[in-house]
Amino acid sequence: MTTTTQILLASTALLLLTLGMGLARAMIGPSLQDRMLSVQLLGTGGVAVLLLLSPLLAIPALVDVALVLALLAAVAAAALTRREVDDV
Amino acid sequence: MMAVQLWQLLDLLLAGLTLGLGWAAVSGPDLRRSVVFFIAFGLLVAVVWARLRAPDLALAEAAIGAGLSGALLLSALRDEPDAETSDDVRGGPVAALVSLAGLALAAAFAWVMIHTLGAADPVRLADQITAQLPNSGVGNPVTAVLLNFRAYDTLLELAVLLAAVLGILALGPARTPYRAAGPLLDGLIRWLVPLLILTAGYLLWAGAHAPGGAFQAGAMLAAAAVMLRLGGHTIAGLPRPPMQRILLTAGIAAFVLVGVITTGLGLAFLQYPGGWSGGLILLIEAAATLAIATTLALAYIGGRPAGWVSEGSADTTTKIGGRD
Amino acid sequence: MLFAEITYALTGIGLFALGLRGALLRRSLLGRIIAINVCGAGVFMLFVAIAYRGPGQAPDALPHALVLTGIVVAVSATALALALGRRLRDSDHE
Amino acid sequence: MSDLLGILFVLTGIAFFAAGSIGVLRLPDLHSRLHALTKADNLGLGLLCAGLAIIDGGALNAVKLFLVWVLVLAASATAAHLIAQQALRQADK
Amino acid sequence: MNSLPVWPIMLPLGAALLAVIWPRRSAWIGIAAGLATLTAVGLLMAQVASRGTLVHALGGWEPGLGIALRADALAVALLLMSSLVALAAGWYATGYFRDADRQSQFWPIWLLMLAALHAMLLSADLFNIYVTLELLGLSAVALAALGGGRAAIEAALRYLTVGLLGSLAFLAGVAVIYARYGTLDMLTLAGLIEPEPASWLALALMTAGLLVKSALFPLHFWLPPAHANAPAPVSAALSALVVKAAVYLMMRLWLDLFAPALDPASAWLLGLLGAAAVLWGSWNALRAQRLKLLAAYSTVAQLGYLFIFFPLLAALPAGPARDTAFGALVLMALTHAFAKSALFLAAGMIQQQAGHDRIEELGGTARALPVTTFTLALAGVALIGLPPSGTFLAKWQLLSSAFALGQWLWVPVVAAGSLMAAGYMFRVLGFAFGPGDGAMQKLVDGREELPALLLAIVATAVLGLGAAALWAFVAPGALLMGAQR
Repeated sequence: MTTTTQILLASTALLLLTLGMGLARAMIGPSLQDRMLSVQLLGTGGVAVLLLLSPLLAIPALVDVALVLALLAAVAAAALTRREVDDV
Repeated sequence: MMAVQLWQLLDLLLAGLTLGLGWAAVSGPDLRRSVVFFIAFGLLVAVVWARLRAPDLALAEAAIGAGLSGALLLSALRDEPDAETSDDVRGGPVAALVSLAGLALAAAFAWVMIHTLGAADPVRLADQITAQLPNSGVGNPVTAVLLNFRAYDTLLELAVLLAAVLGILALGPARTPYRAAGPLLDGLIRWLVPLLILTAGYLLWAGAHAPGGAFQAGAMLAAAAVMLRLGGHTIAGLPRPPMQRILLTAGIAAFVLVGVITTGLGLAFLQYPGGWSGGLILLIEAAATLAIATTLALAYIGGRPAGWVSEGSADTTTKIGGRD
Repeated sequence: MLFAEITYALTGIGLFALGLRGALLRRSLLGRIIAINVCGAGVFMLFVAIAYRGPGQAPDALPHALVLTGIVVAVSATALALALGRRLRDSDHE
Repeated sequence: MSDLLGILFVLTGIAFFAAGSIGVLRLPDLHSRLHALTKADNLGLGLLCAGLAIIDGGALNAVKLFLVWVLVLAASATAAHLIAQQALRQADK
Repeated sequence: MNSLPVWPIMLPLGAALLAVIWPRRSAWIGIAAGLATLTAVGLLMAQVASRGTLVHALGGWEPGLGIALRADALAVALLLMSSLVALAAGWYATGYFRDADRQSQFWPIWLLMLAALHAMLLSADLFNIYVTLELLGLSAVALAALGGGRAAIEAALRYLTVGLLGSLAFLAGVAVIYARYGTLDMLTLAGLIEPEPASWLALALMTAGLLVKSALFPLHFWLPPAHANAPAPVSAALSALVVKAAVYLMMRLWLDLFAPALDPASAWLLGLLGAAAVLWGSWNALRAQRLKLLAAYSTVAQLGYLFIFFPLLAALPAGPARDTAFGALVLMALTHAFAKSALFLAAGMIQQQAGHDRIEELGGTARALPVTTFTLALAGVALIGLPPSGTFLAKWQLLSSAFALGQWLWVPVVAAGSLMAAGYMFRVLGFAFGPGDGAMQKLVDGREELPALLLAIVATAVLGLGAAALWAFVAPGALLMGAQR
């Protein structure tokens, strides 16, 4: 276990802590957009955690998982905000 | 030593965060909060799968959670005018009783699992799978289980998908489509959709030897369909209904055909003849990918697309079987 | 007994119980569906925790395959439930 | 030596994430929160990707990491735009 | 390798695909598939009768790594029941759904349900059983919702959410089993399961899930609305077959797989719940205002009888007495399946002709629909348990086992349940034979009444008179996998 690994490990823990803090906004709201904002943050953060875990666990495929998450990062926001044809 | 403790800290953080998000998603009463927390919960669960060395599951969870199921739930939320209702959660003595029972169940369950995992031999079927992997035709053990050792489970799982979508189609016409996208979103969709299709192809091909496979690929294609529909494409890029019907059945059809042929050869049902395993698995997976994508896309559309029923009959939800 | 295995197994059990409680106590369909999904995620986590065999060890692939099947089933059921809910709402407005 | 540089990038990235989280939590209105979020997490992820690429040293991995960053950048910009637009729409009503 | 066990599953499954692709021909495809499935079941039955239990290792892999299908006498007897009832109800459905689009929606889901039932009956793998439970549950919900009305959708939705929780509880039990014993194959497990907390927890979780699905009191609340508001052929299959599948799994778990780990007294819990179900279901059937609701509550009661057998079977030592009681349980389940499907089909016929199924306004039915009224009477004979129906013999056996074991409690329950059944069936027939306002149209095509009549005749006469043959077929298999220890 090298120092680099240990630092990366600690960084991952720190990142999780940070993301947990950001999620408080999802709890407070008040608007749906505010809540969605913190999900967006968690999405980016999740990508970061996966990228960090990939070398830590020696599973290269986790970068692919991050790639998939990145590709889909806009879907939820689009689903939330798009208007249907007959919306006023 | 230090690293072990860091891992434990990480596990505790991740587990605690997952539990917290799960709790926030199930405890009401605000439905909008529940949906948002559930989407966040899905993201975190994908991280947990990664942490537990299950990249196949992390891929599936990321593809389905961030793509289809988030979009599905947000569409459903749109239909809830009273999403902030305050009486969504039962209270009083019933609630207390249920909570207490839940706590007791969790405690008993936890006690048994701690003892079981402490005492049981952790090898289980893992060694058998490793030993037979070279005979399975693929290098990824999860794909080997899904498409060879327990291919029959996967066959029935595709039938579950089909049953659900047939039920949805029988309920009524599709949801109202979305307005055409503005320039920014339209631009994103224009290059995102081809990229999603490309990724699906990559995951399908990679599944034989690395994490990936039919379901992950199908979910990516379905996500492309979701994006198209959100951008104003009414039938989400699907072909015409007669082709939709064929695509819906493609996965099961491939399985059943291969199975019938192997029994005809005197082998067991779905016992791939020697040397053919890899090719047959890829064939079945390709058909399953298309079937899964079509099924999920139709499920997202939420009902019969135009032209699904025969010409000449009005597409309304007819009442039959006498009056209520 | 591995720390990660037991931690996530207990998390799974916790989610299972939380989801069960939510499914029994919530009145709205959407709330119940979310609770059922959380409950399912708990059971899946239990399976994946059982499959974990330690750092550097290849995990047991069987539970992973089972969970993948379970995820597909859960998505199918969720989509069907939401479609039924929408139909119910439509029939209220008719 | 390259590890050290990589770690420096990663840690700076994490710091940006932390700033983003704090911004999302503490800033007074949706638009400023959106602003904080997009700036912070895009920069944070970019630095983190760069750091990991340096530590790993592989070219293919570096390309993948760069791709992830670009994708998140595009998605995040679109998402922020959509959310802001909807908020404006609802404010008009 | 003998591939016969595969066909009762793959024929309806393959036909479901054809029915999706050719919606215009779906009814033909469905009936042809029903006949083919029945033929396959007949061949399988002949094989099992001559050679004993058949095992098919799917994919050619050793069970454990792979999944095995296992056809023993019990499974095959229930397969025969399900393929016969499904064929009759399907035949009836061709006339019931007048709208071509409804036909094309009904058939593929119906065939998937049939495939799920048969897959569950034949499966020897715990996780595979979970998948079949979900397939059965989802297809049953989709069918129940075909009624289209508000009540039907609402009932289907409750059926779905409750069923999903049940499946998840079952799956949690499967996880415990895998964690402790490292395999999912039931044949392997039969030699492994020990009396210890892990087994008990797993059984408790799986039982909770299955009790929800088999609608045992007090977890029956979802059944009456779902079964009463579905289209008649669907109600028939739900009441006759789908709940029965969960009872079948309970038999496998309690009387077979987990039997070595259990104190016989623990089965009393199931018996007591069964007794409560008999009383509560019968009482509500007596008070029901609608014929289909009456039939649904009667299902709650009749399922109760099946669970009363559990403490008796658990207490009986292996031997002829236990085999006889086991045969009686199977006979009871089979008779109920035929009688109840006949009752639902007849009720559907009345509902379509009269436009309603309110019991007190059934006057004139006997004149307008004589064959259907006769069907009601025959189904009543079987539900009450009058001779020569199979129920009569089964209840007789139940009572004699209860006397022999000194479990007196069940005697008054069975007596009260039978009396109340007589009450609700005679109430229906009384109104049906009464004078009517003549609003009911006389049926033009008498063939539509035939499937229900045939089912009722099987319930009342064939199973009663042929009981000895059934007993001889099923009884030697009464001790199932556990016998291999």
